[in-house]
Amino acid sequence: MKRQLPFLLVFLFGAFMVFQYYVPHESSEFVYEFLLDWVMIIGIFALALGIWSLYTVSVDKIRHKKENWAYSYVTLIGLFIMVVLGFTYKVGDSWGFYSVFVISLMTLLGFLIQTSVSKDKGLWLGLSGLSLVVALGIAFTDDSWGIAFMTSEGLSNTMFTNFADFVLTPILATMFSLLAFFIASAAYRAFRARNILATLLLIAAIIVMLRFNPYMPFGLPEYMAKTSNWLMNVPNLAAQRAIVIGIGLGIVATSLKVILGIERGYMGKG
Amino acid sequence: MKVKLLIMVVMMLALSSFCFAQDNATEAGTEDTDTTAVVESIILPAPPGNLTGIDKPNDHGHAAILSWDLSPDDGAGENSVLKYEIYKWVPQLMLDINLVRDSLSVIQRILRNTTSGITEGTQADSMKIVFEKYSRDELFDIRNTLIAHVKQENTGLAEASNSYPENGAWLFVDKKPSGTKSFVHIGSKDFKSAGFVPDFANLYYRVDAVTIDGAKSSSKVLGPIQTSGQWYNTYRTPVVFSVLFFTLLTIYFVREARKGADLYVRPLGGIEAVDDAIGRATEMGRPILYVLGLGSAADIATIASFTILGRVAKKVAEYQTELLVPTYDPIVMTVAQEVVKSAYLDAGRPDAYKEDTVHFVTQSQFAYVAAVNGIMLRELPATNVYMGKFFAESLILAETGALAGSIQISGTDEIAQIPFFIVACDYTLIGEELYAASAYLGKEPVLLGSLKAQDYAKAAIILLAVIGVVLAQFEFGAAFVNLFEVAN
Amino acid sequence: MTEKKNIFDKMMTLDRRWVFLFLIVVCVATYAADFSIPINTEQETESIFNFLDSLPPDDIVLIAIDYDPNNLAELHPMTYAVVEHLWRKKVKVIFTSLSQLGPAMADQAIRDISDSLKIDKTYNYNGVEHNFKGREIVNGVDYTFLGYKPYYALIILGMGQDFRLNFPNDYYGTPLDDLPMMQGVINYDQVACVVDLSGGNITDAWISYGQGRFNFPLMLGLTGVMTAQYYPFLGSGQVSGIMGGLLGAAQYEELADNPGRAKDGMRVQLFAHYVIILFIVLGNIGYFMSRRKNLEGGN
Amino acid sequence: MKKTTIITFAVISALFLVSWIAKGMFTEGSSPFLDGFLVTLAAFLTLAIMSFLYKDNPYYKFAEHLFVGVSAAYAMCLGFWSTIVGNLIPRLSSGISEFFKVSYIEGDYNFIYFIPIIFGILLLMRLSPRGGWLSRWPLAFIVGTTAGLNFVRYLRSDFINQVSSTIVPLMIDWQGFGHFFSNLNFSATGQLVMMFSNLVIFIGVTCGIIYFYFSKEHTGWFGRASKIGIWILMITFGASFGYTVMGRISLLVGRITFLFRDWLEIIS
Repeated sequence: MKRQLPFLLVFLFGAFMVFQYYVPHESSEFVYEFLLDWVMIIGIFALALGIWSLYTVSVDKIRHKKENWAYSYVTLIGLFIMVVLGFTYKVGDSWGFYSVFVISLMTLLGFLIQTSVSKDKGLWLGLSGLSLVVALGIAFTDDSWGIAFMTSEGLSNTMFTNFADFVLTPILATMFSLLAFFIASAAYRAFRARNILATLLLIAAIIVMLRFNPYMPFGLPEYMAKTSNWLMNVPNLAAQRAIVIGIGLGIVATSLKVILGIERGYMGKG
Repeated sequence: MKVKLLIMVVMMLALSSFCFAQDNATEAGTEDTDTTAVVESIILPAPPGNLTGIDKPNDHGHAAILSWDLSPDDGAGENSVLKYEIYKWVPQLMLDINLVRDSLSVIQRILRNTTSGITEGTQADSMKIVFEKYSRDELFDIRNTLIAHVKQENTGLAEASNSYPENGAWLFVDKKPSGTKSFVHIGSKDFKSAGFVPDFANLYYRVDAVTIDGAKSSSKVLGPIQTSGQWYNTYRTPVVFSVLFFTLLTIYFVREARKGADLYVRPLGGIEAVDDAIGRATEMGRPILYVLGLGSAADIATIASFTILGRVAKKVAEYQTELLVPTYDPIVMTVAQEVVKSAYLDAGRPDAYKEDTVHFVTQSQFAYVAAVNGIMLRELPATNVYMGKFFAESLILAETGALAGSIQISGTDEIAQIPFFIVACDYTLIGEELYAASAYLGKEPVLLGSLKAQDYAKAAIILLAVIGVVLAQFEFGAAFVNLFEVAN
Repeated sequence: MTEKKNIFDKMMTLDRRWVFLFLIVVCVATYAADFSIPINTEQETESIFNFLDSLPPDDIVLIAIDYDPNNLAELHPMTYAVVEHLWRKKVKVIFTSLSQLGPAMADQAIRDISDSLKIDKTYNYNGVEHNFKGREIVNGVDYTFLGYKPYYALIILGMGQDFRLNFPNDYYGTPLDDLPMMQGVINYDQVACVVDLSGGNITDAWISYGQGRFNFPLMLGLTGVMTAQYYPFLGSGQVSGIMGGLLGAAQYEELADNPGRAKDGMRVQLFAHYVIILFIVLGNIGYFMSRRKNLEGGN
Repeated sequence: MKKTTIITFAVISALFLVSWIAKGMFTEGSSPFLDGFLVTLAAFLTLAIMSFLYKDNPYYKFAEHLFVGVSAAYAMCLGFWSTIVGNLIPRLSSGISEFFKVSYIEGDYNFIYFIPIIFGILLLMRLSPRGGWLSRWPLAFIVGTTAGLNFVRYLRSDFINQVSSTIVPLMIDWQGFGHFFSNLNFSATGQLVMMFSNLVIFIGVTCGIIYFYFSKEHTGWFGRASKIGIWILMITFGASFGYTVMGRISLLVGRITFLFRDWLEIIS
């Protein structure tokens, strides 16, 4: 029962989605939209599991003083400060008590981590109790903060957007730009005319890369541009289509195997 | 009590601004022509002829297809037609409901603090002034009552439309450039929306030919027609046949395989390398890194990757090597934990399984890459396996892995990323090979059976394409090609 | 391997950090340095340039800035190059922007280009030196900006009848009839040609509703990925010229001898490509030489 | 810690401190020192990530760990507010909706929305040692739904539709041999090149599919066709690799612009 029921569910929902595809009627659409919503909602619950996993792995590193354990503090601080900023906002212009509130929450979390990793539990527990009191004190007595986000005042939590704009975006863009370097090093390392396949790869890449090179004699540049256009439009189209057909059939076959319960590897051994 | 009173106010407001609304309705279509310089003599264009309409087939209802003959003055004759305007007749009840709908949207904007876009002096503005006097709690109540009211009134629409042409008005629907001969009016299915078109109610349409001067002449009125949803989409019949074809083929070959038929599978370089790579890792005493990519558990590439992960994990458990599986998607993490755990169980070493073998990193593409890069350079895995869905990060991962000196095996169905894996990895499974690999690794006859079915489907495609190419040289070939067009 | 590494072995196994360093140095240097690279012009761009260059002063060209900020990197350089060329030649321009997010961006571009017209410049193209005095570009005299209206197919059709139909006032609210350059300008008949710069399917509307019905010369500036799919229209003569992506813009700048953003971008691109090709070649020389040595050693 | 590490750290901190102060002094705005700090921080993180190209180092480790923490929380906050608050709560009860300042969406079937919550809680049962098996139910739901979805949709888009698009006319505008040879030209839009291209497409697709044939040995004519298939695949991969270079360099130019123009302000 424990093992078979999930596969029965897979079959039922899978078969339903196949039938649903042929029924344009509103009621079928209605159920379809429900199901898609559910998948998203379950995903958020799973995200909580993920965050928990990130937290335990980091704390575990600190506790056992594994290599580079100190950096786990950076991860945890980044994680918690974003969560706090994402769920609260300051009312009005004054930073005053709001920043104390955020800081006391952060120290609370820091002390709690210390409590779980350190031997001297009493001291850290006491300290976290203290910061909890401070945070609660501000939370109940001061009205300089609120818990809302979708409303226009929550969106203007400057520190949340600042973190997104000045920490997330630059790192993301820089990671992305590393591709320029790696594309160069990959080309250098791998484009060797070892055999016929590697040679074809190499020649096609060089023709396309030279498509706008002006320093060539005998009207070669124009020829290069035309050839690379042709390469991108004709053989490329053919190869893409062949791959798409293959992938499509692979997806279809795997989906079918999943629905029929033939393929069970994704849930451990069935 | 208060709420009842408010409904009255809204309805009063609705009635008082009714004339205003009606003006709005008829003028909506002409907003860009009414500014035209006055022309002394207006010559009316010939009206479009032969207006016909049907319920849009194979849909969820609420939509109709109209078609007409071009006005004789469109592209010929006086050549004066600029556009066609489509109008729909609606009963008075619909106009009333529309007013309530408008007030609902105003309330919504007040609740969301987005009233800044409302221009002064409009109907919405006067509604805003009325509603802003109430507290949020009251507004929520008003809103709920109004929605219930709209819902209640909507049930009467079908009957109300029987009164045509009395008790109603023409509403502007859309405009189309000259030369257009048909129009699909897709109404909303949401009764709270202004574009709502009720099913099983009589609908009346007319089409006006409009000249540059704004002179217009109307076609004959079409109607009544009714819309409805269908229970079977006939456009998709080819898909039914291919589903049947493919399912039967798969089931047949799986049965054959179960009976013990000998099925050949051509060797796949990347997959044969996996076993060697695990052995190598054991010799070197270094871990194996398995990356499932950015796909969610819903992506079939990820599901195929789970099967491969299961095989790798089992081997790893047997050889007593370390396995690292950082994941991007929390659900993928959950599934991967199941897979690895049961693989260790199968290998008879459940004690060696650690909960953090499979761990979550973050759900941000490049943060995930940064972390995996870090793992590669610090743990120095002997082998990196990338299987699943990959995007721009493919090359960053593969190059960093090469820098760390790992053997790299990859497989993805993202066509744009295959070139980078081919260039930077030692072995690459191209597209479909990834799916085949999961069957191949299992060496289970049932899985191999479905590979056989896939191959027959490919043979069918080639056969049909060859026939099609030959037929395409002749006039009647088009009919054959049309067999494979799925309209919607 | 005990034998000493010779230069070819080194070429083959160069530390990739040298590749990285070389690439970043070349990119920064070409980005910062101010020099010009030759661009090979293609016929598709030349035909646009030659047509626009042959226009006498006071002719009118309609430029449709139909892209939004997403495609700014590729299409903005075209706007700058084409408009500056036209204004230097004292050709008047009518701008439209039929993409929703376009008008503010187009307005900014028009102001920018107006500023650059204040300086004297000498261009040298087609073997002739052209001296242009700096002058003030005046709204309503040198250009009219009509702005944005929804339903682009209808707008394109409507402008074939009368610009005033959809745009009684210009973008800044002035009635068209009050603008000096619009006196007597009714519809496409008074316009020498239309240049559509677009990153989406508005181009299709210009081809079928605009050129197809009113038969004016139509020239396109497209994003790199779109270009190939519009070549058939060039063959059939519906389109008189195409500029494709950053490369097309750079070609126009080259033809007009007016290096700008596109050529700056192409400069970095070209040299970065060279660096990569250079390293591929190095790797291959090393590979072949050391393989030959190994074969000889084997014998 | 080694002495050199400490010195490097001191020098780098000093440099960025100077940058912060200088930026704070020379930028205008309501809070120049905050803005200066943020731009300096962004520049520091940019350089920290780039330093990875030289080798793994503490600055990269710092940026990486910060990035992981901040992005995980960012994804969670956005997910919570857009999906749970935006999508789920308005359908549960008007009281909770009011608390989160979203408007309650009335519907007859809202009770169904308790099912994903139950599924979600079942998923969280993983954390308990006993109830772990329950977490397979929501997984089964997700996998089943999407497998059904993929099955029909890919069958249509990648199987049926591909057949029709592979059918290309090989003889374009064919008006007999005489007409063909008298109008022979080699331009890209000419009849000859178009016919050749269509032939390449047809053969390419066919041989490509044959390459992906698993259950037949690739020998004889079948092997030769499969070889042509992999050749065409390789040419394509080479070409698209070469084509991508341009876009990747633009990304780098974007970062160079940030460093030299927005941060250092040495290039205008």
